[in-house]
Amino acid sequence: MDNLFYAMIFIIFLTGFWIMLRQSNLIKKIIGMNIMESAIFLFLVAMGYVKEGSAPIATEANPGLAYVNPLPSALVLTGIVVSVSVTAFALGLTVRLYKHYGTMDVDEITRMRSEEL
Amino acid sequence: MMRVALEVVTLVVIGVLLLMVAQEMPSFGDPTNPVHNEVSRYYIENTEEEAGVQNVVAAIITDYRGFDTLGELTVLLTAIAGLLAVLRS
Amino acid sequence: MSDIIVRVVTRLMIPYLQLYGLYIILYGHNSPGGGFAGGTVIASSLILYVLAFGIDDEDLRLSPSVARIIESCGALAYVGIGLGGILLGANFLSNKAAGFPLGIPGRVFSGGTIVLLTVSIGLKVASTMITLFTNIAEKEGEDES
Amino acid sequence: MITAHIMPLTILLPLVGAYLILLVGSKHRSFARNFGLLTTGITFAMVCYITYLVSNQGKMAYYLGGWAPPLGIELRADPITAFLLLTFAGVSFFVLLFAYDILPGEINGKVITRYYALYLVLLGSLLGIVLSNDFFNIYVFLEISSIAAAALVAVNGDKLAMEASIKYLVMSTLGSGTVLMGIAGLYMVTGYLSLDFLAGALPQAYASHPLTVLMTLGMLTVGIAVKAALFPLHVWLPDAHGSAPTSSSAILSGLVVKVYIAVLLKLLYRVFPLDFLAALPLQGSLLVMATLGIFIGSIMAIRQRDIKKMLAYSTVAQIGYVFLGIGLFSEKAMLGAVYHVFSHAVMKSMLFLSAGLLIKYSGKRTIADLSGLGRVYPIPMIAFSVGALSMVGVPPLAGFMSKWYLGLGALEANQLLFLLVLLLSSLLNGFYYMPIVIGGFFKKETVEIRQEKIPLGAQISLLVLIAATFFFGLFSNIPISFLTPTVQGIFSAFGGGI
Amino acid sequence: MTLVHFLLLLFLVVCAFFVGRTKDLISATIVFSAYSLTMALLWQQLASPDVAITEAAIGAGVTTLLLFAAISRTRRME
Repeated sequence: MDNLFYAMIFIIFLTGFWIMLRQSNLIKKIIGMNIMESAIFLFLVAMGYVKEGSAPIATEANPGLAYVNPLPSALVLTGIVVSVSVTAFALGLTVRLYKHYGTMDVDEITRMRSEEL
Repeated sequence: MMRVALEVVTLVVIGVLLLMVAQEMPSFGDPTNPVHNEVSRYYIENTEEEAGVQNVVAAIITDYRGFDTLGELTVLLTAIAGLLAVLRS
Repeated sequence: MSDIIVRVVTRLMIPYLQLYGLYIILYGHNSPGGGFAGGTVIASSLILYVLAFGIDDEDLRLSPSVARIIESCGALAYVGIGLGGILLGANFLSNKAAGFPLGIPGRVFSGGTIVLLTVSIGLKVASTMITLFTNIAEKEGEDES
Repeated sequence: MITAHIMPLTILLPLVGAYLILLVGSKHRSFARNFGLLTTGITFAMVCYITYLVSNQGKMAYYLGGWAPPLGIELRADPITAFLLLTFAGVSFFVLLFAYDILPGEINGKVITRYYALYLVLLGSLLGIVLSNDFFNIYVFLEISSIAAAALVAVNGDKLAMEASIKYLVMSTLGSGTVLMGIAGLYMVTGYLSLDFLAGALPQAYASHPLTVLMTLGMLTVGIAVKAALFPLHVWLPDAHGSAPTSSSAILSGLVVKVYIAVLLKLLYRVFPLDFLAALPLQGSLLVMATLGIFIGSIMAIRQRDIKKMLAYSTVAQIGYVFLGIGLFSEKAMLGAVYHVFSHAVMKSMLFLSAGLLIKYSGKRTIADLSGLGRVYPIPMIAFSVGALSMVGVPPLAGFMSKWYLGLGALEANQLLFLLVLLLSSLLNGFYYMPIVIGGFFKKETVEIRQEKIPLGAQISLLVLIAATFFFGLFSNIPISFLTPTVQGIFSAFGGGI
Repeated sequence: MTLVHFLLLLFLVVCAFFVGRTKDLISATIVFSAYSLTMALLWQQLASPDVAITEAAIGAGVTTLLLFAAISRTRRME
């Protein structure tokens, strides 16, 4: 029953995946990407959790209690910055595409392109 | 319509598979999980002595795994260079 | 964007936000925080300033050339500190093994290279976030940097 | 001092070069051009030195920050790694040499310095992926490479290129998200991120959590297949590689797709034991997808009228060969796959570069309009022809040797069907490459051709690539004998293969 | 897994679904911001304050700002 936590993370992950794959609006795709990635980060942090554990900082120690695993937190910090970089770059591209095509809808852009050719 | 149905079916199948996997994963919050092995214990026990700081996570990102952080700074720089290249072209 | 309340509140808040950002960076190795979070807080205080006092005003913005220098120098400083490890006879990015003084855990200047690396990360992240925001938000990007 | 720290310095050099180019700013274009070329040149020299060291010592390891593997990040070089490094650094150096005078005519002058910075970052990340022995570090470099590659496609400012770029970015982020989920799953059941420790802990993890391990294997394979454009997941590739600037197309098609294959090689042969993989349907599905990719890629390439699109579809087919070699799980096929990574990198970058020159001088992108260009511009047309013949698999060229080893591997694995696949696909390759070669030399011009002098750097780089295609076809025993012991080691560790 | 965890996760799932359903990009962004803040809370609950602070600053702060900036330069409705 405790693993319901992971199950719900997978649901969030799949939702993000679905938004990213199926929504044709680019901004939506980008939000979906962020949702998907933060679900993965939550998965990483959740696997490092120890019941009633304390944060891996010496000053926050609770005598008698275990620390949670610090490594996933460190990985997630890296991952968050990576995902914000990808987001920024993708948004820049979206803004430029909007300027050229007047729409942010990928399907519409593809249609306009095939008409041009 | 067919396409939507196909997508929903695919998503549900993948979802059910993932839920089955979730059932089998090491249980949540259990201190005997394979993740809590000698590596994480080593970090927790030796950080103050080997890195001289109290926050273990900070020691990991800047000392034990500092190379990842260099990669991360490079990602930020790449994002800026790419964004400016795209916006200014 | 000419709301007086917004401007006054912004002017009141910004010093505290920046102080908080600095605190997060400098105490990141002893309490929760670090270069990324602190840099972002500082960046968001400056973004707030730009938002409240006019996004199209060139004088208010962090100048692109300054931002560019901070960004590159942040990354170069990181590499430079790492190369310091090699020069001192240990491996790249070494800390204790290269003989950097660790100090007493809990102080601001403890942890050898860790505090220096955190500061360089914080500077770089702050200027990067500002540049990303202004470039996406501004109307036309024509200035050559 | 250099010898001991050569591996991190090789990754750092292009990255630091990129930081410096960005620091100097976009007003100093000639600085960026010269400095970028110099940096890649030195990187190439350092990689040659790494290869020399590896050929003497066999293996090299470096602990970043002095922390040994389960704690810190390890860099590792063995003969296969060194061979891939040599391919990546060498090809990217010659592509940049080619671009020295060509690029300013192709993209907006304002973005040239950023183009060079992105190119160097991409090179650094490729070297990082190949050298790193830590799974999360590989992920970070994967992300750097996907942002830099997408930016290199879009840098043109052309709206087709931008559309291709965002598609590419979305697909490759989906791919790397899936890869990260796989890495997280592996970390969950083993508690390690270092490849060697993962491999050691995996059998026990499989015993206690079989489904989780299978899920991670599936996610990693699918994620890498998206990024490497394995057949049903290749949809982003033709647009991205077809609409990028010449030098970007060359490096993207020649190198970036291959680096993900390097990750797959690490995963399949270093982490997951072979006897474990053989029990799964992975081999069958890899082979089916590879075969389908070879045929459908070739058929799509035949139907294209735009030459760069045609070359891009040809990449889809050639990626199929590499996956075929990986999927056969035999010693010779593995050699063939690694050798094909190299020979395809050289051939495809040569094809894209010469096609770029021909497009520049004829002003047309369609295949029919390239007729007769060979008489006016012999060097690019000869380079194109050598690349095309090598793709088809004509004997003394490098492309023949990789197909030869793939064929031997198919024999070794008793999969005679795949010999037929190789022969048939060579025929298909001939169908779309030969008309261009013949037309280029023997047909009359259909368009007015500009008479211009080909820049010296472009000539040198094309000649070097032609020479490499001949050299590594005639003297393939040198790299093969360099690689064989490692490959044998991989297979003998698991009871001599399948 | 406690009740707090469950409720926060449920909220995350609802937010993610809502982002997929809505046509208005501004509200999608606001919901995403709420999603990020909830995520930060959940990370605090999982005893990773470093990640929580960073997510609150980067995920809920800067990413939302970037999204708003991009929407202000394009258009609001899908």
